[in-house]
Amino acid sequence: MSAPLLETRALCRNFGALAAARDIDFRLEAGARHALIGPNGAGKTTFVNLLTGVVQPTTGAILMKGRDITGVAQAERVKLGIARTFQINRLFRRLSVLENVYIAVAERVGAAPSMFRPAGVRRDVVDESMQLLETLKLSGDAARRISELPYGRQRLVELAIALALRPEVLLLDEPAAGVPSAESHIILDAIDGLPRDIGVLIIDHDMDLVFRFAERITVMVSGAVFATGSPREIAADAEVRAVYLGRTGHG
Amino acid sequence: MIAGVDIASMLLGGVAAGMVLFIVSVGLSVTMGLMGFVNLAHGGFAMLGGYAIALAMKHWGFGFVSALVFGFVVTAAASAVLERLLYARLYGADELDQVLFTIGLVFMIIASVTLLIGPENQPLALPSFLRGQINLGIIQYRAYSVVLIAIGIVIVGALWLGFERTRLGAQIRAAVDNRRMAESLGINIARLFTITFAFGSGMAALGGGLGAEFLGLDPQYALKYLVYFLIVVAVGGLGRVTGVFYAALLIGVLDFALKKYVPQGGTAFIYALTILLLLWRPQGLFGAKAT
Amino acid sequence: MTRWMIAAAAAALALTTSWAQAQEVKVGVALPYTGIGAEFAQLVDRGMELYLKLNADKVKPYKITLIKRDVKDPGGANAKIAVQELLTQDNVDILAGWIYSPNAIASAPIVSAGKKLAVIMNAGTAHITNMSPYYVRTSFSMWHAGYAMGEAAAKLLNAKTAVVGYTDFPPGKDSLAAFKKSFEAVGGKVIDEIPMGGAGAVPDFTPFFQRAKDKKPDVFFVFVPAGDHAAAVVKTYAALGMRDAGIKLIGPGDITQDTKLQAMGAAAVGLITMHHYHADLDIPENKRFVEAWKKEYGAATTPDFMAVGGYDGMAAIVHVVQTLRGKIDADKALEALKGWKFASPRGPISIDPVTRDIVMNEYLSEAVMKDGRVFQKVIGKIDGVKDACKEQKIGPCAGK
Amino acid sequence: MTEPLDHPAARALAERHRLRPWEAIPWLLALGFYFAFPKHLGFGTELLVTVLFALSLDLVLGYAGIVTLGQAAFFGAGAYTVGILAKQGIWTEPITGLILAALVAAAVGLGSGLVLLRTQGLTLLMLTLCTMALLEEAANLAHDYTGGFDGLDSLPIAPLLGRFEFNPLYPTTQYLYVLVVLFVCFVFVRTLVYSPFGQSLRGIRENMLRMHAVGAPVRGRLVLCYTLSAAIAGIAGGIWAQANAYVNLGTLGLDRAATVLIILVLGGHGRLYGAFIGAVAYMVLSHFLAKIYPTAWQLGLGLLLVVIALFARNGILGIVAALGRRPAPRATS
Repeated sequence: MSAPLLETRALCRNFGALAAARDIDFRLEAGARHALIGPNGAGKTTFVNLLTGVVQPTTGAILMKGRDITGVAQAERVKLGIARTFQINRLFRRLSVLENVYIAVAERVGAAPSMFRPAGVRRDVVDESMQLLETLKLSGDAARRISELPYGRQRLVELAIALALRPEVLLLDEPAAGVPSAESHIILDAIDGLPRDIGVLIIDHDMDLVFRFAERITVMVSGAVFATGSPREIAADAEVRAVYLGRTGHG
Repeated sequence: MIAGVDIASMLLGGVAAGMVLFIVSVGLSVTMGLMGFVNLAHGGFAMLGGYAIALAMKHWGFGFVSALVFGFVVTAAASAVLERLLYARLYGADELDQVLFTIGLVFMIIASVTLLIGPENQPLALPSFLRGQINLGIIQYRAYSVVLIAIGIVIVGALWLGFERTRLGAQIRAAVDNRRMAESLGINIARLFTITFAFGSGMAALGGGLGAEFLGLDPQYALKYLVYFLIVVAVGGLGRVTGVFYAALLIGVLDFALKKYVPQGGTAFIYALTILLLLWRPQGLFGAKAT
Repeated sequence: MTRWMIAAAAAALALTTSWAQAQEVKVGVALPYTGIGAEFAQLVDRGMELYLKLNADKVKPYKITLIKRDVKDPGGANAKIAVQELLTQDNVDILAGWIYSPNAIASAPIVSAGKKLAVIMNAGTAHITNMSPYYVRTSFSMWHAGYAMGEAAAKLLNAKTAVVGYTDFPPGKDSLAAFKKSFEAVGGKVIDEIPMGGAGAVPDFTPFFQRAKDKKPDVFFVFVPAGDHAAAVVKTYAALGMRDAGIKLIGPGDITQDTKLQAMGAAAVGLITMHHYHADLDIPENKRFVEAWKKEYGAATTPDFMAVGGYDGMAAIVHVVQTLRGKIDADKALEALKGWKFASPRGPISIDPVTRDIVMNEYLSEAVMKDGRVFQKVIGKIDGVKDACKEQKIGPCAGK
Repeated sequence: MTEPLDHPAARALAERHRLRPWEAIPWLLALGFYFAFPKHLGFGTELLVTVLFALSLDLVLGYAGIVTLGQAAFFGAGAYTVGILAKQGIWTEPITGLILAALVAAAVGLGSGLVLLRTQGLTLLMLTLCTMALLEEAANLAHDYTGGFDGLDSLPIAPLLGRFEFNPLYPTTQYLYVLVVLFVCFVFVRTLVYSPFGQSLRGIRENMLRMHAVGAPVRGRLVLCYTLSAAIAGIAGGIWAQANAYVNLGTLGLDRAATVLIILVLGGHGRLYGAFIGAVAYMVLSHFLAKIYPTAWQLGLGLLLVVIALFARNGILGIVAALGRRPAPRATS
């Protein structure tokens, strides 16, 4: 069997006395639709930060397709194909929607260091950005500043920026949080429409979304992996129900 | 041949200078930490307060202590009015707009004082019991420095108690650490800001008056020591009372020692020191770690 | 339409009246009216104005107009622009002012290019007058007091050792060099030299003075800019108990500037200074000068050496205007000033025809308490002192 | 489905770098000034140098969001490069002198940028300020080369192109020379900010965390931008030294760094022309108010700054932009 797309081995991270990640062994296969759930403070976002290189692990290793990337810098990991969205929108607020996506596309295709030609001359970058907005039904807002958009629309731009990087691994930190239910289907549709070979890890509290989306679920509690299995196995796991599902209920 | 007496005199002088830095800077640190407001007019309040104290003693027959109280109250009240009328409009604005506003305010303060009172230094005559020397057993030393150290210790103690043991202090600490959380706990942020701002300006006024013996008092005061105050705040960490205290003492003593033993370096040392400290601990020696 | 007519009428009127009326001489004044030098600018400015007011008769039949321009700071750049504009826009006939040496240094090429007489009324770095042939100085050079003091310290005060503390900028270094040169020439020894911060802001002098105290010299010679620096020096000297330790504080008169002296109070008593002027000088011209000053600007105010620099400078300008009959040519003006003599409040002064710098008396004074105020008692006097730096061609004073 | 480039947003992005007719106005005004006010060219030259200096700051502060109080370090580095080379008789040719000034300033920018640009906010502000202050102190101590507090005066600057002398009293050559250099630098900066690189700088300004997450080498970009800005500031300093035939410690001082910051914020940062508007507004006011009310001009200036900060937001050009844009719903943060 070939190496998984992304893998962690005995990953630990301490913040002072607090262990935010404890001995995490985790595998994300190519083409996976994987969900990560757990109560608030379970360490889910820290885990994403470890995977993307925002935070360095105290001990343990991260491997991508069998290659150790534990010490690889954040920007390099993006180039290797790891992209993420943020739990709270992190957008270029005073720039237009199109510019937001343009920046990401330009980084991916290597246009960003170009200093002496106008940005608009890179038609390929502009075209691709517009097409991406089109698929997310954002093209109507392309000229508007982020700060003028309602929060739900901003969430879509979060996703658009991550997709613009054409990742192999996509880490979605509560992608639908704050999105009105009338619009959340756009996000789900977009995720459904991703190329099959991308490995997707989604973190969410919305159990409807998780169970609709995920083919595999990992439950984290207090910085450690509590259980991993198919949605059916997780739903049937009495202990999981006790520590998590039973307590928070659906939604 | 550095004798114990030398070290004692160096420490006394440095700590006294540090106390002045602390008393002026603490308000700046708390307003910047609490409100995220870059208040470059802070030195202006120190200067205004110093003037109020000096004029009260010279023309209106106040004693030293009552003049200090007067300066504190007047400056705190004036700054509270400014805070409500003007500063409050810029909370949450671009920090560069805040810089522009407070620099403009400093210019106006300097120009007004120059026009109304004159460009010259305001002498602030200490009462006779604070002049001259005092015998500390091992060493004869400048009486005022010793008194200043005592005052500084009392102030830092009172501030510490105020911050740690009162409801208001707890609210301020909560708001420095997490403003949104504090708001959701029902703390009246606007009122807290006004009180803190006024109090910080009042402290600056005290510092202006108490420090006049060392730093003088003239319209340019508002700008010429600002860099020192900012250094103390940056090194101490935003919104940290104890941080500012230790930073002020550290800067005060090191500055004193370096000037005494290596005067040829001019002021370079203090800048070099600040650079090293901030590269080592970017959030300040006592600031919260960046997450 | 009407505006045009008024303008034309005014122009015509100006033409005819200038014909009939007095010849106007425009004097461009470059002083730091704002910023840290504002206080000094006011003193020089008042000195000039007072001379014009008291000597209105001597100006006639000519008319002297002062065009004042703020040079803002000691940085040089603003002074340069101010002088350039005074020359090219206002077409002044004579330039005057300069509190700070760097401003005079920065202005020198403009003054040379503009070919106008330029009267320096304060800036004291010795070699400035070498920098433009049109500079004439009515104030002082740091070497006047510093050099005289070195000799006096050894001979009159019987000092064997000295520590020098100075503000770390050109006049301070000049002062150090001058004092050291003459003090060591007559057998004294400078055992420590302490640069005490820049001129821009008054430092806390305690660490520097602590260092000086530890060295236990006979005298502690201090040069700092007059004003707030000086006030802080005297305060620190008293507070550190250096007098009780037997160390005499001496220096040029900057440390006992008249405007600050009374505020220093008892702390100033015992200071020994060498200078060309203080308000307590017992000279008839000075009595009249001080009296007129207090009448004009208030009893609580006092003139000082800066005010006298402005006053004497204006006297020199009036002399030039009279000698040249209101038609100012720079070279003729220089000729008129070379060797010019004047009975100044500071005693007899003249302009050295070779160096264009001032020649004057230096007074050794001690601050004492008299009638409840600090009084500067003259305890020694040296007549006709020249700038020793240029006399002995030391360093940059040697010229090119 | 429409072709992407037909979308107005795409067209706006594709065409935003095109020159607009009004962009000729500042240059026409600057030329007009030359003919209309031949007696004010000293002031005019200082004004143009200030615009150039403010432009260099706009690149780091307005576009990359680096709030610095140490920009005069590079101005001074350029000025002293020209000054020392000329005074020692090593190099007096003005145009190549400017290139050397730019290189030295860029080296200072690169060195300090590599060390300092890992920090942000107040810490970065204080670090840039202290670095500048250290340089100033170093220049003061290296008296033999820099002239210390006196500075270096009467610099022998060779005639421009071998023909045009720099006359200290009637600085016509200086004015036109500075104008041309400003134009060249402006074209450079303008090209830069409309390029993909400039776009990524805006991204860093708006959200550094996100730029990391899209794989941008943020530090490298910042250091590069800082270095380029330092080079332009160095040119400003170098040309200032040439135009005045003079350098002193003031070129490295906090006054200069703070003034240029005020000027840029007053005019409007991140807008290219803010440097022009701010410099003109500030310098004309301080120059002429100072003439009329030598002791009170500071009051008027302070009042202007306060009013602009309170009511304009993002400077004078902020007002213009706000008037130009249709009223948008106020964003809640």
